[in-house]
Amino acid sequence: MAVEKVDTAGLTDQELLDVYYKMLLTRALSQRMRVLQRMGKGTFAVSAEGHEGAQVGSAYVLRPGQDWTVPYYRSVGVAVTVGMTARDVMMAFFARRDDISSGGRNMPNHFSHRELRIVSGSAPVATQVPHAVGIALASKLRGLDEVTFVYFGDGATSKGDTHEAMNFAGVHRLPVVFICENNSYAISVHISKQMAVENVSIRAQGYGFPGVTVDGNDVLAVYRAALEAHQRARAGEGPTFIEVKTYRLAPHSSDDDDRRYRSREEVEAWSQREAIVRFRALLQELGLLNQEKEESLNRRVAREVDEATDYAEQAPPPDPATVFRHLYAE
Amino acid sequence: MAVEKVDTAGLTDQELLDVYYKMLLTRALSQRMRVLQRMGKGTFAVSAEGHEGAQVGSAYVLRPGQDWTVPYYRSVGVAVTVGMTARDVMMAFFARRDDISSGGRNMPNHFSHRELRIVSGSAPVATQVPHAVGIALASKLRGLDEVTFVYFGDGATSKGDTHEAMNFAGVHRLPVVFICENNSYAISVHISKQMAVENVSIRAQGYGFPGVTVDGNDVLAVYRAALEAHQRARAGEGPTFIEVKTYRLAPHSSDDDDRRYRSREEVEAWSQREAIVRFRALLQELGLLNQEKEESLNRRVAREVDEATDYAEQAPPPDPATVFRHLYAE
Amino acid sequence: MAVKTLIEAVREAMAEEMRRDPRVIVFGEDVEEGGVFRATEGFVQEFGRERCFDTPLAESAIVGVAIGASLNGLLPIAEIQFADFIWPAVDQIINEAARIRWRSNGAWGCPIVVRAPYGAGIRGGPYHSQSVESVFAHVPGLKVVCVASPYDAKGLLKAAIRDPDPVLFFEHKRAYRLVREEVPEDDYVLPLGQAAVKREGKDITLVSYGMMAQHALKAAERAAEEDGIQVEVIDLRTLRPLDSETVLASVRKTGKALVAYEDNLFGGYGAEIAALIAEEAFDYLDGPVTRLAAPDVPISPFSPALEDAILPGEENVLEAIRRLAAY
Amino acid sequence: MAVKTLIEAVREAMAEEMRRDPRVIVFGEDVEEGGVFRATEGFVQEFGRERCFDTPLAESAIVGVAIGASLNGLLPIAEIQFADFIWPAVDQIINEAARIRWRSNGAWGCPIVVRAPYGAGIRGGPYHSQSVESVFAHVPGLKVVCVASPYDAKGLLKAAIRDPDPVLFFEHKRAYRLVREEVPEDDYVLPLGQAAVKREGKDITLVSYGMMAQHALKAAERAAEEDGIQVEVIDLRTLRPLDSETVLASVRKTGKALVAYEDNLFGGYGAEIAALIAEEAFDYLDGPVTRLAAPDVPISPFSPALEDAILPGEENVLEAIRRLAAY
Ligand SMILES: Cc1ncc(C[n+]2csc(CCOP(=O)(O)OP(=O)(O)O)c2C)c(N)n1
Ligand SMILES: Cc1ncc(C[n+]2csc(CCOP(=O)(O)OP(=O)(O)O)c2C)c(N)n1
Ligand SMILES: [Mg+2]
Ligand SMILES: [Mg+2]
Repeated sequence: MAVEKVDTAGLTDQELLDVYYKMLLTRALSQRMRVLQRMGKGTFAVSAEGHEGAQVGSAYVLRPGQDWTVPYYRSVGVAVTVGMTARDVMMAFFARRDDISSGGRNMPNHFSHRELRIVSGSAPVATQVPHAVGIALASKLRGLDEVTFVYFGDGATSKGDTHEAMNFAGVHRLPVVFICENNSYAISVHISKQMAVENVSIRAQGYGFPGVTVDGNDVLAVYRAALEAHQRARAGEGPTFIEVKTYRLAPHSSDDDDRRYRSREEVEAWSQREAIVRFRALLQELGLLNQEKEESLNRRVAREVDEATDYAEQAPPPDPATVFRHLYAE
Repeated sequence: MAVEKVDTAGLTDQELLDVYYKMLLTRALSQRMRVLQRMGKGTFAVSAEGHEGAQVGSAYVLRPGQDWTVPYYRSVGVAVTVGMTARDVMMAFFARRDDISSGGRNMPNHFSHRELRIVSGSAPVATQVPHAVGIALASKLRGLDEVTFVYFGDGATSKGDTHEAMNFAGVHRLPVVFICENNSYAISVHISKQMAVENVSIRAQGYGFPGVTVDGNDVLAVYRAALEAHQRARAGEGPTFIEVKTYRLAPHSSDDDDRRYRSREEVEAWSQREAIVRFRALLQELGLLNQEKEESLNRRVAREVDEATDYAEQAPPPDPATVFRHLYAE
Repeated sequence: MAVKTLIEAVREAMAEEMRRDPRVIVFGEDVEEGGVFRATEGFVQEFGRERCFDTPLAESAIVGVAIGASLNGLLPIAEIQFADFIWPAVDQIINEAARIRWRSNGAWGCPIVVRAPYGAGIRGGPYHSQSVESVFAHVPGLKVVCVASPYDAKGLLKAAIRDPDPVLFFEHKRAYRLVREEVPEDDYVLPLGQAAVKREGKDITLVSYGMMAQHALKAAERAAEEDGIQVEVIDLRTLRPLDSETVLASVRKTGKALVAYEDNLFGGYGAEIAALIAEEAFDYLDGPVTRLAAPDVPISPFSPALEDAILPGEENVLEAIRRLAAY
Repeated sequence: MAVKTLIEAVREAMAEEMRRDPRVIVFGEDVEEGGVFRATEGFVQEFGRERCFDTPLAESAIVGVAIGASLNGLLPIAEIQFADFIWPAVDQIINEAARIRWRSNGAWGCPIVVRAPYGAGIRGGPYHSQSVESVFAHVPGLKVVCVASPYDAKGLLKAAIRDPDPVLFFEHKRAYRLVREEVPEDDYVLPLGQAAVKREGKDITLVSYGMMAQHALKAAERAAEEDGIQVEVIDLRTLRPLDSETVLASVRKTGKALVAYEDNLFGGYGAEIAALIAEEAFDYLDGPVTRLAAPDVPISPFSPALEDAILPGEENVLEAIRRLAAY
């Protein structure tokens, strides 16, 4: 009976399972990169573990190749949801010649894919936010049915660029959605030293558009909020700010030791209620997932990640002679 | 009877008249600089006409030499309220050697006075806002009973620096008061193209401290809001944002022709209800001002401005050989 | 051919390009009203507020939004009201605009133009007078133009707008109304990266750009008349990519090089020119590679007495020519 | 005397100054926890969170707030986590910190230190590898230090903290744990603005700084051993104010100058050194003023294969020495 009341946000059974699969893939890719880095097979890894609900739930709304995605370095789940493959992710991890994101020039996780309209980003925090606003400005001026989603963390809310961009979008009522993955930390800096508010979504009011805070451990709640924002944008009603409360289960990056600043109890508590665990329970409750199905999904994901890792590991590095290319248009 | 009910914010009769005098002085200095510039006696003038209520009303709260003032280029009324003289203002206008603000190095109206704790500013909009926060940080860390008031326009609210600084102040609960003189224009850009909100003071909520909007044509309302903010700061309760709705009655600067973007009707309507007119009526109502007193005040102001102009006009320019001095500590 | 001022040439170049290509838009502070220097006068009337519009007062967003719009099919011209106010946008310019094509291995491109009035001599004080070109000319991935000549400005601005990469276009504000010259009405484009030999000479190569190139030309005329010294004056026009061939060929001919710029001497753009000459034309040099630039204090003090004391002009160039010729 | 790494020297300098003067505070991102390079390890324990504290992620505010705090009696050290992220703070550094004393005619001063790890070679990609010194070394009102030597770092950082003017202090991050040398325990201060002749020689003057000065020293040793070329190696240490006397005296002695830096060649800091030599030591030159630097592409590509292709090191310096010696 309880099952009947579950709001699945209009997603079909197939889609619900697809969401789950993408969450698992995000998790597995993140874990694999961390492991490979520790094995010395790569110099740098960033993990999206814990952010799967925030990332897959929101990006699932996007129309690949039509809408625009402006990710940040943690956006593994966004990238795979919009259509990047496990191979694409691993090719970047290994900095390979044929890495579609950057040909090994940018760090891993700096996803870019022109056909999918995933925009190349940098490492400096928040510089992508005005880009998203500019893309949305062009969509509006050109009269195109396009929505731009831009992703960033709680730390990024402190930057001037985030402010300037959100204000610009508010003034021009642009079809852009600001998605803040609030995981309570900017590397080691706790949110209490980042902002003096409970919910940073309140800032949207100061720019004249709605801001909402959603539970990132509830992937469908995230999806619903993103869908509503997407619809508002398409309807010409302007931007929305979505704060997704989440948590990263791994250190900030392979350069970080989070035991310096987070108690293991805190991490443990969050991992009890994280989005994958919770969504799995829901899917079971809905009768969409049994042990067999779960195992088969896990096998599929593991196979994909294995295959992608092998492929990328053996792929050639960039040719040094090409380093001078593409500085300017050719 | 009505008179009895006027809330004079605890100011004595003498102080009320002093406020009025400073408003008149601000007006007269602004006008004189505009006239002198048109006569070719200076190359640049910025006027505070219309902003007297916002400036004198707020700065009257400050304890000169103890509290800190971080002004902007329009802050004639702030400067004279904190203690700069008509001469100081005119010496800067004429870019004289003994100009206390900068010795003729900075533009006019870029007030600085170390003893009065009026901090030297630049022309780039909003860069002074983090300085004010840093000053307040030092006050707090050093345990000093000091409050910092920082001034800026509506245009400045769009800058990243304003955001970053207000957020910083909120997180550290610093004794700083942000005073936005919202005159609806940033040069020719109307407020509707600057922000998508009615009252920009709403943004303070997003930084975890109170924001209020007051009528800049009511000098006592401004004073009350500033006093309350000052008390909060001293009590360790952190920052306040005060938006003062006002209007500039003159063009942006001597380089601007505001007829290109503002109707004369709009200017006329505002000049009917501007702060000096309104405060004069109140003082008359209170029996503090009659025609004689008014004329004597006006004569005093005119004399001061005349004397200051004559003095500054005849004062020597800086010696070219000194231009290399003070680049570094000597 | 009509004689035009620099600001007219700039306005004409933008208007022609906007007529030619609907993807071209212009935005910044006060541009709807015509801009503080009147560069966009009449644009709202002709092109509407969809193609010429005011932004909030936020330079980092102005450039950042331009970058984004350029990724989605537009050709934005972002106006920074004074070059002195470009600093908040440096992160967007250096970390983003300059690197997006390279870092995406050619997948994305950033065809923006950032226009800004620069330079001193208008009693603007230390915040309406700066020369900022050296910072940007140093950055791989950017193109940088500095102009004071109306003819060059029109042709180069059109090239900048059509260029597929980010171009910083600095117009010397003192020249806006001061420098006049014949400017064709028609559509001509001057290639980026080509210096102009504005005067031929056999004795000294004088490399300059912007307003200093104007001073240089006048000083060269006087050196010829008064001293019989034949100075070859090169106006670089584009600072990046640099037309090093024109510079080196001239120095190999004259054997003496004078580099003149308005910015502070130390670490200014002219240092690169001097270094290039000292390395690549060493065998041809008959005298020290000489630089003339502003001394190392903020440009400019507001006081006329102080500004005149530091700002290099025709007289200083002439003096430097004479000194080098006598070497 | 104990052998210490660069990061230890940096930490020691700050800790000693904080013990010595209660006005010294340090803030930035992640400094409470010890900093991403561990420069402030143990500071919270020793000095408390009042004197070592985390800020919101906002570089312009970090510098702007430091400026304000310095106006009100403190001596702030502002940490920028990587030099690549200093660009948003450039406006505060150039328009504010550098000018406040001058523009107030000496009334105000700005005794801040902005520390940032810079430089490539750690597989950091294009956003954790940049050399940014040339931009700041150009600005009157600033002082700029670049170090890779632990000994120099300690003495110069202490000088920077005590200096009454704004100092940008760039530490080469590759050197943090790589370069070790004897560092006195006691309180020594090295004056800003003095270059160090790290090796004497009569054949070639090699001017460098930062990590390249370390490569230069090794290359010079090899040139002596393998080719009998005696290279005089000057580590500038302070880029502004420049110790031009030491540079020029050396070139006047050797007659040949090689300038080596890690940044992009075009318009990099070394251009100023080359230009200075070409003008002031012209009569003494027996060969072209030669520069060795990174080619003009973003520093660095993340791929090791690509980074190694562009980053200049010991081998490249040695090659340049040989080429210049043979001239
Ligand atoms: C402008 C800038 N400053 C500092 C850094 C170093 N840095 C990288 S990630 C990071 C924390 C970002 O935190 P947040 O925005 O909350 O995102 P999260 O990593 O938690 O998802 C910092 C300080 C940077 N990349 N850019
Ligand atoms: C960073 C920056 N950009 C642009 C300018 C040019 N400018 C000077 S004042 C001004 C408008 C400021 O408006 P506002 O903040 O509302 O103050 P008001 O002059 O109305 O009092 C502009 C755009 C500047 N000084 N600084
Ligand atoms: Mg975070
Ligand atoms: Mg205004």
